[in-house]
Amino acid sequence: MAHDLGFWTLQALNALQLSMLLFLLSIGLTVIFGLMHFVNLAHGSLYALGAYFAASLAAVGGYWMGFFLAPVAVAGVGILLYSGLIKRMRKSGPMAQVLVTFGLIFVMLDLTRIFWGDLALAIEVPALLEGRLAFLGVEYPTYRLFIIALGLMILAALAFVLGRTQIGAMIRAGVDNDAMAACLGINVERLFFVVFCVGCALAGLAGAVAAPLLSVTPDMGLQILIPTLIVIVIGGLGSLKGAVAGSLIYGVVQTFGAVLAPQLASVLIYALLAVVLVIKPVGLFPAKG
Amino acid sequence: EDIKVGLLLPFSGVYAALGNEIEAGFNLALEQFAGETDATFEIIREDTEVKPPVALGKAKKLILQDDVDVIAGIVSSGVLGAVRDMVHDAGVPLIVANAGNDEATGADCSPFITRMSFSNSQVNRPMGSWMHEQGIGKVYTLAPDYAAGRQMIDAFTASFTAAGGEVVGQEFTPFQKTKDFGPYLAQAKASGADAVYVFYAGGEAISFVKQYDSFGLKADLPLYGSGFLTSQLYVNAQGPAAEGVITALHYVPTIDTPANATFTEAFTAANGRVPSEFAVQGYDAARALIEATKTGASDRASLATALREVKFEGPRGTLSIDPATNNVVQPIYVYETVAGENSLTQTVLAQLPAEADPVNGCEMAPVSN
Amino acid sequence: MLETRNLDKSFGAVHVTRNVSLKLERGERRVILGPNGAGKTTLFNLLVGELTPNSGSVHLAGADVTALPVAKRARCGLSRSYQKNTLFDGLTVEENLGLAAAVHTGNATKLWSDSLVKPEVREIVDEVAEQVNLMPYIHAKVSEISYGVRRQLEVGVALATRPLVLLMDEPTSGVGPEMSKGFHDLLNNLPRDLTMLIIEHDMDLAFDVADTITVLNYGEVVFDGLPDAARGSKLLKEIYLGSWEDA
Amino acid sequence: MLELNAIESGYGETQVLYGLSLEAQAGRVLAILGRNGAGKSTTLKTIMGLLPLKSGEILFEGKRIAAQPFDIAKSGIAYVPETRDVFPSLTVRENLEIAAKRFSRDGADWTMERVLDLFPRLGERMDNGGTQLSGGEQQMLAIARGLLMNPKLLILDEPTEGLAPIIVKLIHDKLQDLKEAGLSMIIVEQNFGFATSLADDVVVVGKGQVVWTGSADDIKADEDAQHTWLGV
Amino acid sequence: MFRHTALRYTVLVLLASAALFQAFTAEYFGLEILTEILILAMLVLALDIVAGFGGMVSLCHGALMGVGAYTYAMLSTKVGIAPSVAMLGAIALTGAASWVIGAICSRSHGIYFIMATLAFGQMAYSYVFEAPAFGGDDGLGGISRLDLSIIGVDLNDSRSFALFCLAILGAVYGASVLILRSGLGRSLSGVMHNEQRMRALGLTVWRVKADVFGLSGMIAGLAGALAAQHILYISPGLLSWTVSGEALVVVILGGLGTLVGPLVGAAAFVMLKHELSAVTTYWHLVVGVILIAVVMSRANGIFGWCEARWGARIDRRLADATGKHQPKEVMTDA
Ligand SMILES: Nc1ncnc2c1ncn2[C@@H]1O[C@H](COP(=O)(O)OP(=O)(O)OP(=O)(O)O)[C@@H](O)[C@H]1O
Ligand SMILES: Nc1ncnc2c1ncn2[C@@H]1O[C@H](COP(=O)(O)OP(=O)(O)OP(=O)(O)O)[C@@H](O)[C@H]1O
Ligand SMILES: [Mg+2]
Ligand SMILES: [Mg+2]
Repeated sequence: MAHDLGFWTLQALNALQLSMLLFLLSIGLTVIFGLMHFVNLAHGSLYALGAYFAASLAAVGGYWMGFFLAPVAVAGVGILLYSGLIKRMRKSGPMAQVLVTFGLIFVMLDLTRIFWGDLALAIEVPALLEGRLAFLGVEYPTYRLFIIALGLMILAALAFVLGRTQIGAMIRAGVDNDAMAACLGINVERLFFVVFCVGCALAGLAGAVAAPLLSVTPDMGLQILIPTLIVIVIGGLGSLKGAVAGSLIYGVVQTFGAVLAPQLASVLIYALLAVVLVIKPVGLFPAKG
Repeated sequence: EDIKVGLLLPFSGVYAALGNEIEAGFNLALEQFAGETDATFEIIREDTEVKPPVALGKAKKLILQDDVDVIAGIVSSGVLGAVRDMVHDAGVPLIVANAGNDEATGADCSPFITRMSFSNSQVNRPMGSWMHEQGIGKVYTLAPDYAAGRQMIDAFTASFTAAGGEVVGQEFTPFQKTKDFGPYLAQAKASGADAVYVFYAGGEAISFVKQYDSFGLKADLPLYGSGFLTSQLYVNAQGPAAEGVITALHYVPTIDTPANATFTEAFTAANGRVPSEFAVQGYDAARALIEATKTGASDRASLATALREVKFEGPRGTLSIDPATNNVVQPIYVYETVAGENSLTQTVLAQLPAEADPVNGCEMAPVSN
Repeated sequence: MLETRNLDKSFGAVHVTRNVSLKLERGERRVILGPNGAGKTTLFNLLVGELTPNSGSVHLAGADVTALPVAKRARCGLSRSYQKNTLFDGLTVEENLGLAAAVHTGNATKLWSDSLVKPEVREIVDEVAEQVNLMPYIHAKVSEISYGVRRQLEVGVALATRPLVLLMDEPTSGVGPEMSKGFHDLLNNLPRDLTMLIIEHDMDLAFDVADTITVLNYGEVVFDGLPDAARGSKLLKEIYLGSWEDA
Repeated sequence: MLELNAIESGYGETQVLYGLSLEAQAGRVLAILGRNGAGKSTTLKTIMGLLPLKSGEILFEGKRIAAQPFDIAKSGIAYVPETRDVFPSLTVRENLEIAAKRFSRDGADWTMERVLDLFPRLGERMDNGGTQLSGGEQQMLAIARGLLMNPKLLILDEPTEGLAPIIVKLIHDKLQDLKEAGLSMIIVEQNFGFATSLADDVVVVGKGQVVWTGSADDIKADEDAQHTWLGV
Repeated sequence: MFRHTALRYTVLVLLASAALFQAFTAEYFGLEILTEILILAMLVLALDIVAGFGGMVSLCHGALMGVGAYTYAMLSTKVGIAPSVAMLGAIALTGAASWVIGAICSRSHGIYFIMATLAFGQMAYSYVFEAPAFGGDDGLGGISRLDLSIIGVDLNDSRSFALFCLAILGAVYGASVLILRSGLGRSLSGVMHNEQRMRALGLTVWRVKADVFGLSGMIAGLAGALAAQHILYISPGLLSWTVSGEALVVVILGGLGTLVGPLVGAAAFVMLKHELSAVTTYWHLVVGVILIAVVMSRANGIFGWCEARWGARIDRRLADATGKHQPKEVMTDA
């Protein structure tokens, strides 16, 4: 099939859009890991929760209410999780943490089923973002452009906060060496708590943003978990750069794989993961320290 | 006489919503028609979790421990494939209330398995010739990459090309792993087709229809498909994106017959939502069972025989069982999803005549033992 | 027995060993001295293959082993102890020694027999346990023994591979004076044909066991000679004491 | 200023300090000496709250010291660890700033300018990453970071380790200046001469206990003690 | 390294007697559950060998079991090889595949190892799912059981099949103990405790990891071949990562690195699942809560908890009785 430039532009935008959605998800997970060395498998469930909150809130007060409040609500759940479970698990080994959050997946999956039922829900795209924009010579759905923009904004904001501000420096110091950071008067525990909540809020935001695009189903969290893990493992756990790189790689491989090698589409990304881990057993851009 | 019925449905997992819908229809029919027969029914429900091994275990339990007279249900074709030999060998009649794989009433048919739902090719085949009649010459097809997806599309492709149409592109997307159809939609757009024909169901259907609309494809490239795409169960989640999508299915809630009016009214009253094709499948499965018991059948063998001879007027029109395959014979409705008063509704564009599936290698032995 | 030629290693911009050439005869006992960060441990890592040099080569018993991985070099008879304990913490002293002996006797990958009950393994375990005074703790887990005892085990594990060349990185650091003395006796009782390279901060011990002394400073060999010469060396004093005193 | 009374501490199961007591007086420099593994760094880590205090008490300015490292730091103790612990993903400027901005209280002596005055080399390396520094520069950075916290008490663990003699001399001179300016310090050193020429008071730690106490001049004169406790 | 303690022997004997009792007295459905437990037990033994004794936490053991099941099914139904040979083929092929996976993943640790194994498992899953030759999503039926009529056993009888699986589980357990107690097993525990030192001692670490992973894979393949014969129908779901995840949960619930614990875990998990799923469709919720509770209790699973409570006491009593005392450690401080 011969394709024109517009086709490839469209696919590039698709890849970017998928990458940004994954980035929103993986960044929370990777920041939590980087700071707390805590693998939160329930991150996907928080994403699903965000989508459900957004759907319920949107039904009451429209899309933007869901968009702004769902992350807050998920952060609230994060607070509960942190004070109930995570805080106590901080000092246990990674295996225990993986299992507790694995258990949480089951619990949260069934809780969403109990509260919201098995039927798929959906949110309408807000009027403001309906339709398409002509862009680089193609027409592209405004909402998808919004996701790309939002992803880039969050990326910029995080890069700014983590890279340029005092707080960012403190967080990175905590990532590098939490004991020494504490010796400089930084309350690393509180920072962890805040970061965990922010990570949860980002998961919730990803859910709220994905909801109008996809359908909201109880298992959406479980389904997104593996791609998210692949993203951060390819990129290297705990680094912003890794999350960006991983998301972009995943988005590009998935999108262009679907177009160029459809038979291999579902195997391709796993093959890539395996290859990356064989060549670089700790991912492409692992956090130092 | 007391008849033990095993209801084998997914109540958890991806198809939990379908299981609940079928069960609701099943119970409704028991309520409405139980008076017509002397038999009484004891229902034992088991959750398949949409996992074939689990379902097989549950089927074994129903057959060997609970000693049921008849089993109804089964949503996924994989599960049907798994329990097929078990029910066949045990001689337990099975009323299939959803799973549509062609083999179940083809090469793998059994005198004990009666399908009251549909077969994959049955709902797609008529659409091929119908679409060509509407003047559509070139079609791009999309479906998830699994057996049912391929069967649905193959049936459509066969009749569409037989009628003189051309399939200009065909893609199968990774099943249950594709959340983003953007890449495929760009392909479809670039393919030069007049229309797109798809099969998607459940969550994938919602995502697909919404994304199709958001890319602005609907205007230039009308969307057609197997009716599960805009099933009543999901169509409201799709919202305005579903307007104008034309699909074909064995049931639409807006079929204008008295039988359907009674059914939709009763179902809506009982469940607070308009019934979907899954509800009607459950409803008719129970109805078929009741019809069979009316003949006096009460044990496994007699029920199996009686089930094959059921014929009644239901919400979807006149239903009968094709003795050659044990598949239901039913009319197919082409409908367009349109905006209703406060939710989406359907306009039936055409009722295509009931047609029995080809035998597909089915060698039906008479009910023995 | 062990020879390095112009070993050079840098981490990024940090040049850690510069052109280090050493030559150990069979049975020679050489002590390496040098301030912290002089590159002594790095030299060990280069010798056993845990680091690869930027340039230069390592020769063991005449053969160039620079390209061989750690495990292969170890099987050629090169064994080391670590500056920071590198033991099998959850296992007993006996099992720690047994693992080393099993690898040496080729029992480590046998599927049909337990390595620890093999007579040849038992013999080594018992002998080494005796040598490094570990008999009283033989069934204790590493996590249950004190730091000093662990330091002895650290050397014991290295010995249990029955090496031709033994590299010991600060074997007495963290070992109390009494144990230090015991260690001294141990060294003197080891077979004379065992070639040894020892990093040591304990001067008494260093001068006592050393046949020869090498002083590293900033990755460079700044002294190579006999203990007596070293003892009188102003350079060595300066490296250890710093130079502000002259001011 | 800082008083340790019979403290016991260690790492998990392994106890390292067995009833160690010492006192650092305001305006003076205390040197803690001892062999490798004697427990000197462990003492400092315990002071900083990095290791749990199993028994005994630590008093800072007469009051029980806080439990958490960040509270201890806020109460006016700066710590320069033996491993330097420069943050690798922060630039030199950020490394300094996260210490500076948090402790710019009234009457604070140490500002960025003063610190850069003290170590001009750091000024030339402001935008280098933490790992792109030479060992000496890292040590300077760690000390500068400590100073920027405007501490009442500065704790230095082996400040000369791995440093070129010329830098050792530089640091020696600077610390001498600080001492003369009245800053209280605790210094742990392997380098006997360095420590004794800087310190007023000396304690020697052996096997997790104080085995010798006296003035710097005393120990310089006492070759026996040097030999017994330090192996010099 | 694995050791039998008094508690472990006791639990083993109890488990074996319970299984035998069940096998001889249970009705059809009870036998089904027993067989399910026995097959899951083999899988979790395989997983415990690598995860509990080698630190290689694998998320591809479900897929390995699936490879065994599919190999058996394909060889016996499509190729037409005798079931016994097909079974050997399944074991060999799965072993070879997992040896390769083990070798490739040997450089990764922790979460990276988990993800690397996951990648291989998912590749197999996706491939089988989409390959029409393997029946795709719908799976494969028409599988027959091993023919043991020569020795007068009809495996199509549920009771015989359950007993057959029990015998095989016994053999697998024995083999696992032998593996762990061999030189290779000791080296494995050395690698788990300190990989760097093992390498410095001269051990080719990746080979040991790959060998053990391969052996574990052979057990998983055997479990798969039996699962195919048990259900007589296989579907790609068998290879899905959730099966591996579930196996891991069973190992941890039972007690990682205790070999006996996972057996207890398998029995507890299957029975719990059947009891709960009969009561509520939200049984995952209950399992999740139990999992969280067990992990938060900081015990090493159910069995680990028992060992912590009674293990030492029973051992001491036994030691007193036999007069064999281990020298008590004298704590000296450096
Ligand atoms: N992986 C590494 N990356 C960068 N620099 C390193 C690395 N390993 C060691 N160095 C540096 O190389 C230098 C030499 O280190 P080495 O460990 O060889 O010193 P040493 O002589 O053994 O010192 P000590 O007596 O303290 O053990 C040190 O300055 C150290 O910081
Ligand atoms: N993380 C740790 N875990 C267990 N034991 C440790 C740890 N760190 C140090 N130790 C032990 O604690 C004891 C005291 O260590 P510490 O670091 O306080 O010694 P030090 O006096 O500072 O010695 P050096 O002069 O070598 O720095 C040593 O025996 C050491 O082995
Ligand atoms: Mg060293
Ligand atoms: Mg120290």
